[in-house]
Amino acid sequence: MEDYVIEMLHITKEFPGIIANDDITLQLKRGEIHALLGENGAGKSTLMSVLFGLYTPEKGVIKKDGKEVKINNPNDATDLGIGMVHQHFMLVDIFSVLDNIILGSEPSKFGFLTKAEARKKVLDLSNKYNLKVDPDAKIEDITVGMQQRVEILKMLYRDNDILIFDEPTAVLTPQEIDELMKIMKDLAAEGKSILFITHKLNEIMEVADRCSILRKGKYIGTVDVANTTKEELSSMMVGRNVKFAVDKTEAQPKDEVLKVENVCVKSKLHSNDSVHNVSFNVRAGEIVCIAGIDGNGQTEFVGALTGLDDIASGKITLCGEDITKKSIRYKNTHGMSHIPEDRHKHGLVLDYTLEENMILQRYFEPAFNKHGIIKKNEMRKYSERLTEAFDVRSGQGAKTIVRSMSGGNQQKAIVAREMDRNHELLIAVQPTRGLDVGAIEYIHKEIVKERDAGKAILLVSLELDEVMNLSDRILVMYEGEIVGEVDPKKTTLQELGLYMSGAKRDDRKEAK
Amino acid sequence: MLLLIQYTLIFSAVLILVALGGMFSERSGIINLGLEGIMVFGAMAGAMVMVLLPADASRFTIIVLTLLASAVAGMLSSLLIAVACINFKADQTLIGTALNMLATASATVIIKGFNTARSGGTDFSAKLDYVRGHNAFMFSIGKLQLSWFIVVAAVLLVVAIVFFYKTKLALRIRSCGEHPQAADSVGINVYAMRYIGVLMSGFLGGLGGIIYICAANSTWHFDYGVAGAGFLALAVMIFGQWKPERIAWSAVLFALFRSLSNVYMGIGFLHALPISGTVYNMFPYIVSLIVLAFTSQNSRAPKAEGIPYDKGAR
Amino acid sequence: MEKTSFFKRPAVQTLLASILCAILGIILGYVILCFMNAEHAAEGMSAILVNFFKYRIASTSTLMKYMGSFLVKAVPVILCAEAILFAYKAGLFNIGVAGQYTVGIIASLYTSLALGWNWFLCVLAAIAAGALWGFLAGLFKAFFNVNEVIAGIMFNWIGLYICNIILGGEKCMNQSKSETYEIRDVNPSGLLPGFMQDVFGGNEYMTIAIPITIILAIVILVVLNKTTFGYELKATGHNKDAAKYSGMNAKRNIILTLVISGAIAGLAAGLYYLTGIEHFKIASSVPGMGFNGIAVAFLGGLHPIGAIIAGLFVEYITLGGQYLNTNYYNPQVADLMISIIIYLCGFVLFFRTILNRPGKVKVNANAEPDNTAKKAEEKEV
Amino acid sequence: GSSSDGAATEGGEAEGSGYRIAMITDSGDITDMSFNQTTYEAAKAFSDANNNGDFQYYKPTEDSDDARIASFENAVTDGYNVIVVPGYLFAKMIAKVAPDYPDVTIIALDCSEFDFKDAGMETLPENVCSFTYQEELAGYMAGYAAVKEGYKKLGFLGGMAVPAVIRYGFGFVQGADAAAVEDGIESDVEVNYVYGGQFYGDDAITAQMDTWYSNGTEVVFACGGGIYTSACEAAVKVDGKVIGVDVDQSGTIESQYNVEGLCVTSAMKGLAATVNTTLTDLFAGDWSKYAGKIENLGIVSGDDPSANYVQLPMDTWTMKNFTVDNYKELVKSMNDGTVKVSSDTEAMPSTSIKVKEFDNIH
Ligand SMILES: Nc1ncnc2c1ncn2[C@@H]1O[C@H](COP(=O)(O)OP(=O)(O)OP(=O)(O)O)[C@@H](O)[C@H]1O
Ligand SMILES: Nc1ncnc2c1ncn2[C@@H]1O[C@H](COP(=O)(O)OP(=O)(O)OP(=O)(O)O)[C@@H](O)[C@H]1O
Ligand SMILES: [Mg+2]
Ligand SMILES: [Mg+2]
Repeated sequence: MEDYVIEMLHITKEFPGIIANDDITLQLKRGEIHALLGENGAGKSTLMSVLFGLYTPEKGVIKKDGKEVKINNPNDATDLGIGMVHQHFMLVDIFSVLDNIILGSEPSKFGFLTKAEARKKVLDLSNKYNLKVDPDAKIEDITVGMQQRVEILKMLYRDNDILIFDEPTAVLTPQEIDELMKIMKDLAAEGKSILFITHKLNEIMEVADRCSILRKGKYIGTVDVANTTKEELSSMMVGRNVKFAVDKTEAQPKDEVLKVENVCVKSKLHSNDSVHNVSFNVRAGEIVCIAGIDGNGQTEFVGALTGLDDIASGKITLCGEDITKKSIRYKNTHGMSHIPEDRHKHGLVLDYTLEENMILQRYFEPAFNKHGIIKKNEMRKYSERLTEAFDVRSGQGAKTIVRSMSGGNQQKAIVAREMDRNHELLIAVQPTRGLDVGAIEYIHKEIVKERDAGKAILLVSLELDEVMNLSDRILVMYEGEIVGEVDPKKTTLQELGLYMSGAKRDDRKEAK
Repeated sequence: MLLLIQYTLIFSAVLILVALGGMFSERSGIINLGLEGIMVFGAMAGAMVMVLLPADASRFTIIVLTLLASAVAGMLSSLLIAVACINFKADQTLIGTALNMLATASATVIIKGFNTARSGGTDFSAKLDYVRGHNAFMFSIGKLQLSWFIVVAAVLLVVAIVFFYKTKLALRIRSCGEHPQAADSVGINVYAMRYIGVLMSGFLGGLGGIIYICAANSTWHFDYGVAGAGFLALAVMIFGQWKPERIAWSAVLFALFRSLSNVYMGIGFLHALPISGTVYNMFPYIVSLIVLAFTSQNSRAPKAEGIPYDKGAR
Repeated sequence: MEKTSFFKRPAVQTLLASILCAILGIILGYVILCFMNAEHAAEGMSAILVNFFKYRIASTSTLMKYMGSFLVKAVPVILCAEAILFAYKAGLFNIGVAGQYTVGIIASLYTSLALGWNWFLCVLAAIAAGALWGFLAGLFKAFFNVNEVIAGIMFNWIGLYICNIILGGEKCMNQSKSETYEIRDVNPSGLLPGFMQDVFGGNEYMTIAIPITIILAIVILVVLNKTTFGYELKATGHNKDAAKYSGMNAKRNIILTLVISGAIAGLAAGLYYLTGIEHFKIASSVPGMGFNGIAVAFLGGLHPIGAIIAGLFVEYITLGGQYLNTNYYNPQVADLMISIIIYLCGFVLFFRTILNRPGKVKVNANAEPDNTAKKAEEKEV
Repeated sequence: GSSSDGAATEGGEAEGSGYRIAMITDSGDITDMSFNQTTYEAAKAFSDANNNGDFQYYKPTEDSDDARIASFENAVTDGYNVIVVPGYLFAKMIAKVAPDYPDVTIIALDCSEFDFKDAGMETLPENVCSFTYQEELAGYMAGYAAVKEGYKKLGFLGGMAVPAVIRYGFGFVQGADAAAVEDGIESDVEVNYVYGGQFYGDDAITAQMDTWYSNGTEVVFACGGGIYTSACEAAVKVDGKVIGVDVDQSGTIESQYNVEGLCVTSAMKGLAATVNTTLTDLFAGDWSKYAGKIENLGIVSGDDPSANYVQLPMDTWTMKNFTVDNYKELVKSMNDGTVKVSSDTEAMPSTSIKVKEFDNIH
């Protein structure tokens, strides 16, 4: 008999119109790191939500230490020592770190919070596992990486020993990922059992002991990571072989499309500039990437470039035209496409249908608008053409409310929209965040296609693999400044890391 | 001057309580536009108790029972919001508005029935006289006429502040107004918290109602509702940015201006100014708009307010 | 593309659910009547429901006259509802409709009574005044981030007091009667032109207000659903950030929405007061029309045409109250019934879910909380 | 109720008179403690006594002529043929319906000649009669009495500024002025004058009254329905006094506030009596006395003040310095024309005492 702490046997969970989990069996050994792999929408989050008591499955049993248990709500799960770091963090923005950690298991006397006690416990835990947090900081003021540490502390605070991590690394920087891997290993070494969801095979290869694979709601199998390869895992996951290296030829840069000169952006949080004197250019037919650790001004820079945020000083030229002071609408219609970082916040009107979202920046164009009336038929045709071309899958076709689509398909819809618009410059910010390898492969291919079609591409990514694989030139941003420019073919991850951490910088003369 | 203080105090008491009520409800995630209606129900129950208590009831009995009745009636009426908005995911705006209409209409019908029955068919007005009950609340310090209502409001304010910042329950309620999914994921019963928030608004709103109709009167015509006091409290709540201590001083500010519009004629130099009384009436609103213009840049309502919580497919 | 079955269409379901509310409300109303006086409850209920149709025996022309009054009186509440739902679609809760209606009264009566303008200009003035009031609230919202609800409430009261000052003045108000002068006497050209008065038993208040209301509702329907403007407004309403991202001018849209909403509210006042049916009296609280509009807008399922039906329904029951025998019931019972019906409307969503059991889209437990999400439900007009 | 109308009508006719009485309220409800209520109570009492209690009131859905006409036709459709309507607001309705319904008797209260002229009716049809009251006389008596009694700082708190209320108020000012002039104390006597804008008290009005009383006002003539509550509220705090209106309010006020002597006197008009006599005469077949007439009721007897349509209550007299005898003298001189009271409602009468006018509260 194996020593399983948790066994999920023949779990079936249906949502109206979809079977998210179809007879899935998952067994977690004590002290192991068990990876869960699957495409977007394969049912991983759902399975974990079942384990955590957020959903009740239609069929199947869950056993803890061989005994059958009923998990009807997160309280039950907590009582069984199950904790979960959710894919979308479950943190209250305006609460302090400490409040978030203790929420739901607050130490109290006569109903009054006794925070001193809690603070001590949290600080002890944070020291022990090297999870640095400031207990008094507000969640909305701290970085995503820090927020994740808070989520982990939440589990540890509750003395959980079965830890679920749902895509914890999707939002982390490489350094943070390394840290997390180490923490996970430490936790496992202490005897805690970990379920780990990720789309990144490297991570699985690095930390996981075993890996279970789901595809389209079905259980495919479980493998020992030591005896497998990335290729095998990915083909189990998508049912075919996936190429990891991006297929691309040497770039053939032509005319300058985007020219950025001395752009500065005022910070909303402190008195320094969040973007300082940034200058560079992007030519047609090349992919220029801004790399850097999250929070070094990339978001602010893109905001200034696209017009979402105010620019303090500097000049932006697009195809020879000064667009510094132009409106977003003007930029949109004069050659700029933008795949935004946050697809829910900016990229989509979640309550609009797919077709309505497809014309978000174009509804006023003559193609879709006659005397102020929207041409619904054109809209439908256009949307159907795009979704077909880019393989965007949705329940009710063009009429699907976007909110109900999976993240991967939502992203594909945005990519389709932005690529199809008339543009010279494509700004792609984290275009593959949270997507499965199949989808990533697809989007990378599309981006390269764009490049080869003679478009200028500005890629902003935190993902080092993506940066190295996709770009023709890499600019590294550190504390709001471009500190170096490297050629991906000549550099190493180590060198890139040095730039990104501020340990190394070029003394760039005013670039060309 | 004395009158100004007196009226400011009593109006503050009303606004503080009702706005705090609104705050707890919204902090739990339920927008409470029905404060006006809750006030009417609270006022009605309190006034009925004052009318019905025997002539020899002690002052203490009158005070306690009146407050109790108002609070309970407020809570019962707030259940109408809770059930619809929490269990049935009704639109909170609509339910609030409906409750306001419902309150005035049913108070009119109920009081008419009550009076008719009590008088044997000679009095069928929607009006209650509660002079004796009202007097029980009054006391004075020197020449300053005060009422126990003010004391009650002050105590409740302190309690609310302590509760809001120091207790486990308040932390949980607040989390439900910001991120109910997060609350749920740590085992907090979002529905229960929202019920508590709404019931607290009923409790405080009901008390605010009885204080409002007793502020300067010992007769109330229930067919006129509470003439917008609930909406004013809502404004105070937003003005106070959903925080109890800020609500307190916003309420005082509002009450001050409102009292000023009522008693400015007694203050020589103000009356001498060539300003129409109506202008004074407008004053609190204009001033607060201006203040709001400067302070609202970072103001933020509880993030999840107004959105019914659905646990997913459970 | 498969056609959605008739009963699955959102508009139909909303309609069915609203009807269900109305029926339930009437049943509850009956229970209340029974409670008050069981013996005459059936009689009372039928009095309310038969309403002015009691004149059918007397004469058709009387009946039609009351039909006319009924329509005339429903106009302002319907238009207020349109104003509210228009803003609501754009993500704004315009509680300021009450105030915009109030300044509409000021403008229409002042221009008509004091300035002696022609009705057309008076209506325009009312629209402009309402629009201005909406504009101010929009300004505070767009540029100072003042919550539109609080700005609306403030402007309601300011509007009320200004109204008391202006209309309370000697030019408009008959000082010895405490009500505004009769437009008919002072400035007949300030009255709205009649509309099918002969058909409606010579009802002098039957004016072009009626067709204008219907046309306006259709225009709103078209604007919201078919035009790029409506597309923009709704996008802004659902997700401000995405609207900004796509190049829409969020500030302009906020202001524009409230301006239009205010203009409709102003129009509501103009179209009512310029029939001469009612005089303005000094008021100590904001006219309830705007608030009733909220209720009617929701009762009508936030649909421009639904609002017409809902407005007529509410007005019908209101009018019904006066046919109750006052020896047994007081007329306010009708108000109680209406408020119950409106309360029940809150359960429309629930009724709809029942109608709609399979295939219902659920909000996800993992979905990020998103303030714009709340409007998801009434997506389809 | 529509279904039982037929039966009720017959029942009424079986009674013999053939008359069935109904009333329509003006903007207030029948519980307004003012003319609606008085009219209602009088008409109902009469019906109870003479018509098997066959009586109903109708409340228009809103304050408009259209709604009043609707109520009228509703009542007529229900079979009522004697309609009592209180308030000047009804003039327009009467102008509209009286010619169309010649068989329906309309008894109007407070509708003056001017109101009818305004409504486009030069003469009244046979089926209508109207009564107005010289409220200015009652107000005069109250003002005169108050000053004579020794009050120097007076207040007038009107309800809405409608003709009857204005007449009361202007009369009150004239009376106070006359008394002050007589006693040569013009410089000491002062009247604060305001309209509350509504017929019920609320916090704003109470606050206003508070400022008055706390600044020395001794007695306030609370003139309009339930508005007296605000005056009383403020008065009891500082031992101030009030004067009632329309009917003898001393009982109501003093029992409500439990303060003896709170109500100094009341300026009364004989609304109830008018309703009662008119209906009695109508039932007795004496309608011709009234048909088509507008009667302006005031003082009819110099010797018996209680026979007048405007008076102060003598049964509950509490004033000491101004005695019943003084009152009788006053009435006499008013009757014989020695004392003249202007009934103008356009402008505040000019006085030698100081009248301080305040902006309407609402
Ligand atoms: N509450 C819900 N209601 C309806 N369908 C849902 C719900 N939650 C998830 N689904 C659907 O169930 C399927 C599985 O979703 P799940 O979130 O488990 O996928 P996942 O494997 O976690 O994907 P990802 O890698 O993108 O996180 C998807 O098709 C999703 O659209
Ligand atoms: N049919 C559906 N009805 C309602 N909600 C749904 C449905 N399908 C998916 N969702 C919800 O939509 C969101 C996106 O779905 P899914 O979990 O598959 O994407 P994801 O990849 O996890 O999202 P992301 O990549 O943005 O983190 C989830 O919250 C999911 O539960
Ligand atoms: Mg997932
Ligand atoms: Mg994902």
